[in-house]
Amino acid sequence: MTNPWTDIKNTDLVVIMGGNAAEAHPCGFKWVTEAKANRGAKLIVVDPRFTRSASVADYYAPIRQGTDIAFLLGVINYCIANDKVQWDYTKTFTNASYLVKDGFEYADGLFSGYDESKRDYDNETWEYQVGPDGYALVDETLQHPRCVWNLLKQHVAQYTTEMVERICGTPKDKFLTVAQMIAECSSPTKAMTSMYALGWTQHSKGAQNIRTMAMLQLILGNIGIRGGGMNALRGHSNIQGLTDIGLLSNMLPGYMNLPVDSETSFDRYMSTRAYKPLRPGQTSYWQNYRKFFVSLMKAMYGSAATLENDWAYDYLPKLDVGNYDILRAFELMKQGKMNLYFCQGFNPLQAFPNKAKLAEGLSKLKLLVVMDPLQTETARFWENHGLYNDAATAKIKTEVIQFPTTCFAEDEGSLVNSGRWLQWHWSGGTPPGEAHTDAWIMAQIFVRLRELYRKEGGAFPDPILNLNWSYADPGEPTPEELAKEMNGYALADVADPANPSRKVFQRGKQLSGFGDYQDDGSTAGGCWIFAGSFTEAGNMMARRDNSDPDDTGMYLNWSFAWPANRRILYNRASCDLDGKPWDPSRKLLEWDGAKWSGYDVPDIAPTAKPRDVGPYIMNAEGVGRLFVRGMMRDGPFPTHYEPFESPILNPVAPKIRGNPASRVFADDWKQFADIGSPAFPYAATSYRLTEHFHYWTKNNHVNAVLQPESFVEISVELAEEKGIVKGGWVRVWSMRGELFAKAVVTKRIKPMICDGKTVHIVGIPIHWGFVGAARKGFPANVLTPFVGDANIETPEFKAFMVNIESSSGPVA
Amino acid sequence: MTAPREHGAPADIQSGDAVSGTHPVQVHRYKAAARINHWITAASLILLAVSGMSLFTPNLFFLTGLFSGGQWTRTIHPWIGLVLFFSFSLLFVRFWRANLPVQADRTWLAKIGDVLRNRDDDLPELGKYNAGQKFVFWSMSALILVLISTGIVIWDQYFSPFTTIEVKRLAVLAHALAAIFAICVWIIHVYAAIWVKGTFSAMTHGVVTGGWAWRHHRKWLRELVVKVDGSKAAEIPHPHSATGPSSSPRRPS
Amino acid sequence: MFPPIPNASVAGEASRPRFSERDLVRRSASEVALPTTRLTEIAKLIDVTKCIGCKACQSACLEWNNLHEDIGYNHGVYDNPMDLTPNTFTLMRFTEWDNPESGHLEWLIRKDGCMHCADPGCLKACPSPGAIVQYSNGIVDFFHENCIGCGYCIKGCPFNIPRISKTDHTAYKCTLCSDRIAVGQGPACQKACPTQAIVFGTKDEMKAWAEFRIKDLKSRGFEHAGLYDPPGVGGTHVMYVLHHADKPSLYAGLPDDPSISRVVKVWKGVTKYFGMALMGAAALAGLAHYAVAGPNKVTEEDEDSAGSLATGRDLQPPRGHA
Amino acid sequence: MSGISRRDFLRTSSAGIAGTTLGAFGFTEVQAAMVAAVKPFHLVNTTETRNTCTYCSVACGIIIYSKGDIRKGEHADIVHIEGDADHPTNRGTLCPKGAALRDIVKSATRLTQPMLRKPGSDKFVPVAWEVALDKIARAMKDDRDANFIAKNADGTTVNRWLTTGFLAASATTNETAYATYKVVRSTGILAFDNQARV
Repeated sequence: MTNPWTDIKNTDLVVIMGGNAAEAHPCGFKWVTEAKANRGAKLIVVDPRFTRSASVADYYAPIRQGTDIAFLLGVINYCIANDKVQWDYTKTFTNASYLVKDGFEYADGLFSGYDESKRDYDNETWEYQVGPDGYALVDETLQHPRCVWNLLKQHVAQYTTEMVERICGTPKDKFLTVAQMIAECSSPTKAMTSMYALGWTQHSKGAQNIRTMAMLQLILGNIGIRGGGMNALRGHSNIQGLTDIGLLSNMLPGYMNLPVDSETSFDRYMSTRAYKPLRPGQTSYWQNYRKFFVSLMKAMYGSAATLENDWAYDYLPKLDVGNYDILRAFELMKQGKMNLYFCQGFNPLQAFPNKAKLAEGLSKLKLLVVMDPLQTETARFWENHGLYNDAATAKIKTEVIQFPTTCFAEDEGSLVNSGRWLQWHWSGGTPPGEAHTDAWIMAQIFVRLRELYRKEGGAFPDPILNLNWSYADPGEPTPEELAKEMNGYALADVADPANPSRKVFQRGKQLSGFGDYQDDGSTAGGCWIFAGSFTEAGNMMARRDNSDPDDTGMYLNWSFAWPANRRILYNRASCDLDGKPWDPSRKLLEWDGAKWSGYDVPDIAPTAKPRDVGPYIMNAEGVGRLFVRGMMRDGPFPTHYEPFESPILNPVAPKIRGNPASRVFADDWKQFADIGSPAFPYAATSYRLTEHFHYWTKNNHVNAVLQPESFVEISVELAEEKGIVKGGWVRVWSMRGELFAKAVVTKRIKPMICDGKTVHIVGIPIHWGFVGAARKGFPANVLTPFVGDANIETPEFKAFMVNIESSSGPVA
Repeated sequence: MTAPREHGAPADIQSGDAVSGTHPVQVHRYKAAARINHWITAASLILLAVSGMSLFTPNLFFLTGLFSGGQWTRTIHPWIGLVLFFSFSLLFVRFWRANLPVQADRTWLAKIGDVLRNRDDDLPELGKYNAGQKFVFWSMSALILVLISTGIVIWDQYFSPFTTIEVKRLAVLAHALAAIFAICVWIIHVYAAIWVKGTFSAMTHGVVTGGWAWRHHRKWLRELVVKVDGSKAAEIPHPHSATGPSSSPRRPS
Repeated sequence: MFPPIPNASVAGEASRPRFSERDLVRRSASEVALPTTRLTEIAKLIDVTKCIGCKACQSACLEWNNLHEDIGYNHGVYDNPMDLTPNTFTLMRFTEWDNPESGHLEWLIRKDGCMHCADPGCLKACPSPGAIVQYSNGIVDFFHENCIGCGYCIKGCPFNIPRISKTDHTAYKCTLCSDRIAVGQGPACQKACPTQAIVFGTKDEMKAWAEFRIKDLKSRGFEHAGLYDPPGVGGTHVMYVLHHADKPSLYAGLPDDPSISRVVKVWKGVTKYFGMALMGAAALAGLAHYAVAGPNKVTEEDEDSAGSLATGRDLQPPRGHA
Repeated sequence: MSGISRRDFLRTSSAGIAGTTLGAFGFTEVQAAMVAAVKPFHLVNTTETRNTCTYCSVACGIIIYSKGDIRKGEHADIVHIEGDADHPTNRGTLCPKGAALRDIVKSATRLTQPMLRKPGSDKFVPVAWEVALDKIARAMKDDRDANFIAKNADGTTVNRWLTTGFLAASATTNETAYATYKVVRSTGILAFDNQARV
């Protein structure tokens, strides 16, 4: 989230699209009801189903899953056509005026530079025109035919109301009502917030779904302001934190990334990370990359990371492919190329697509290690549960070790919420039986492994032997030790560059913020964006002062928010070019002639003059990007692609199937239903219910009572067509598997007309499995396709094709 | 239960009804089985009245103490109800013929004033039962039918799913009213037995004196005597015979 | 937002119940001495228009009251369990309604449970002294040690709320978390409610809050929005804000104009007196008659006549044949 | 952070957001002897601990009530979990999952001892921590030594290990995540992922 949960109360319009906040985030949704009750705010829900969010919405519009980009580009088109643009914001705070290279073009669903054999682009032309001074060329008048604004206009022109209806199945009048309500927020005094979640991410073009709304929010001037923003409602209590700390195949902590094979040396690696400003006088914060990187390597490898060995650059593994995400990992498993696998509080057999393929992969492992507070299907993938899990137990040679871990109530530390708040919590209960914390388990494994390498030597032992593990008890680092290390600390006395006699800080002291980070090895810091969370002043994450001057919803003294305790990202954009708030009634910051001050921590240097520095300092341009250059694999502009399994051909690019830049493994192609296949005529989508959390709460008796048994949701029309009765059993099957469930026949789902064809929706909640308190059932992933988003490989759980029939139920 | 009678025998003579002895005459009115049946019915009716009334009005809730508390009272009341129902059903089968109304009942009712004033002289000769007794018999039959059916409806422990709350409300009201009337009828029944001397022995020993029969049920007595004269000797109970009919009386000492 | 009630204190002193038997205004099948000072009337306000049907209230109720509900089945709807039970004091009821005026589908979700009537039908019907009580703050509570499980409360309730447990054979329903309210907390369901569709306070505060909500709803085109505080039962201490207050029954059969059934009133009222009177009269009539007319005795003549009839000597013709 | 200082804080801050007048309630004071009627408040004399809901990323503040104080080294048995009214985001509210947190902590399917499933076996058997941990370390070393890629075909140093993968939790603390990160990265594992996408 760019904004905190509590800020949603400041909005005028909430758009819930690609999510279902009322059901998935009820307590955060409270702030939507507050905005409605106190500001007269409106709520729009756009979803294939009339959800619980829709039940309290002012307006609901149906949409076929997987067509959000068409819908939103349609809205952008509407705003441009009707002059509903926050012009000052768009001209000064976005790259609308930037000129794009002449080679760049879009035609028939493809951008320039596509290579079908690689399913990838050569994005060399997706760049700005750069002048002799090395700065990007711009045309403030927006007249130049190659300026981003005109290219965008041209790009969205085809997404007319008719085209939107044809693709999305959203009736024209409903789309127009939504477009009008959104367009109103182009006024500087009107704010709109976007609340989304997996409904946008779990598509083969998930990242572009979100980008499209971000673009819309930019031209409406809604980023950086109170009541605005792009609010990703993260699904798990600390998934934000794990992403921040870079527990991903291609990441380093703080959104730095791992080197790739071509980056043969540290200098080569840094050469692509100079982040020189693209406009005169602009701040480009990533210019500090080296400081963050060196400090990380000092935290990781201590004295073993030196200037001489490029700060142990070679200790880092290099990537030969984009990333080793979950899909690739299980593909490798299936190919028998994976021997050991660890699942820490994770249930992939339920959570990843195509259960049959997952089970096959797990069966080829030598050793599977599961650490979890609860029983999981993954740990028991070898157990035969008839139809529910028809494993050939005796044939499965995988050895499985299952460790009991503590849960939230029994451990101490910090979690990062959607609003980037790092909240510390304390242990309130004694762990059951022999359960241990995950940190203890990891430490125990590490000290044993290190000991083996110390004794026996072996393949490149250096990073293991030299890993900085200087904890009081190497067998169990304390949360405090680890938190302090992530914050960063001084390895040497550091003098103030301005006045060398004055020490900025002393050896061994905690750093006060990432501004203190050095690139000469004098500071160590495990996660630069967390700098400031645990300073000499103490544990900032443990702060619990809920005072909120003037009820802005910022709560600056409650816990700590990264970066730098900032509550709203890009908050400088809440003011006009001269530093005055766009909406005085919603003041966040203000330039008082000498400095920025207000209710939040400024996103730029407190003394940076308004007209000198743009608000988007993490971009070399200093502005928001309507045109994203080469930074996304599937194009600098979003464009509509059908899901890989779809009821119709792509109306805007009939030749293109799915996302042309998505990676698809050979065997998985064979398991896709053909476009419009009569064998799989119904458009399915999977989702969560408010009574359950993923595959955890089926272990909870109370939640099992509230939603005891698996079901699928279909329209009254489809039920009649297929002779399915409310509460009766149905069988649902796809190219990859089948499930049995009860039928919830509802008016809340209605068939839609897409490209002249009636499309029926089948809704499939994901929560059931073969362990736990709830009734045995099938997880949705027995059906889902094994393909991910072109940029980050998020599986396409939200749009696939199935067939359905009335059934007598599972005969196990 | 009535024994097969030869063709044309009066309806109000039941198996075991017989005259024995000469002076004093003894008339066998109820044989043991009928008496046991009656007393089971009587006992359950009394228990039901007590437990029922304890739940009917707070002033009598203390009576639940007799059944070791409200929970137990609530639990056993319906079971006793079943006992009453089946036990009374037997009585019904025994007595319904003898309680069929006849012409004389009208005359008797017309002279109800004399009855109450104990002026029996010019009342019609009656069969085994007078109209009053018949009223008790038939009203009890009807009320018990109402009580059992409404009782089942409000027996939540087993039958709550089968009726709506509205029906249950009507049932509980009907049950209460029927119970009230049943208790009144019972009072009349008991009082009559106290008022009309010589009645109790009918239900204690099964025997009434000839005089009692002569006074209150002369027609019935005559029928019995006629039966004695005009039928097989075997049926004449002999006061001195050791092997008389099952209901052979003890001689008053 | 209606400001949250501060976290509870766990210190022994602070958490001593602040009302008790002394504050009873009604006690089933018995009389109570009315308290000299009455407690502030409290109420729970359920704003159906803010409710997202998440069942947090159900969950919190089960947790706080340590209730163990059975795991059921899916019956083709979101409701679960399908009805209130001795362990489910509160239940979300879902209704899909096509609004003929707007042409829009509306998903009406109502939290069902005890309404804590000012004139409680359950208490009126209860035969067991002290099994059901009403405090002067409006809470209607069941005392299980006094409950005999007769189910009269079910017949008395205009909202069909109480349920009899098959295990201990006593009646159960929402207590309004009297144990929490007694220490200045709100009920568990209200504390949990994510959108604060459930708020709790004095009845006056709740009515004022409802007004504030109804204004907002009318501004959004729900011209029939209103407060559900049915006078037929003297008002309730659980009230609803409805978008369609003109049609309460839309919300899974919420009674349009609830009151204690006339049948129950007759049963618990006139019948009781009439019955006792009638029975008494019957007994008295007997006594009186005995006193006046005296016993009806069998005379010696009767015996002789019987004797001669039996021996056939007496040939006196049957009376009436003469 | 001791329960006491949190209590003090709760008082002060909750004073800031005075809610219904119910706190005062105009209740008649009653003798302890008279209170038999109302069920006793079952959180009396429990230990409170501030924590955060383990489910979604709204990160609702919760208070864990336990018999026994773990900070005093006592055995702490969790009796109840409820929303923290002082938390800016949830204001004491919880969703149907959060409201039932106690039952996930106490779930019948909670794991309490290390288990091992042998190849081809149809059951888990208990195993000692020491044994299991040694087994894992050994398996890791053998696999890493056998399959570690120090240089790629072009002779570039790549130092990667592709035959072992690690999935990190989504509900562990940052501190656990960081410890995990250090261990996994130092081995050269690339198939390293978290639950961000699912």
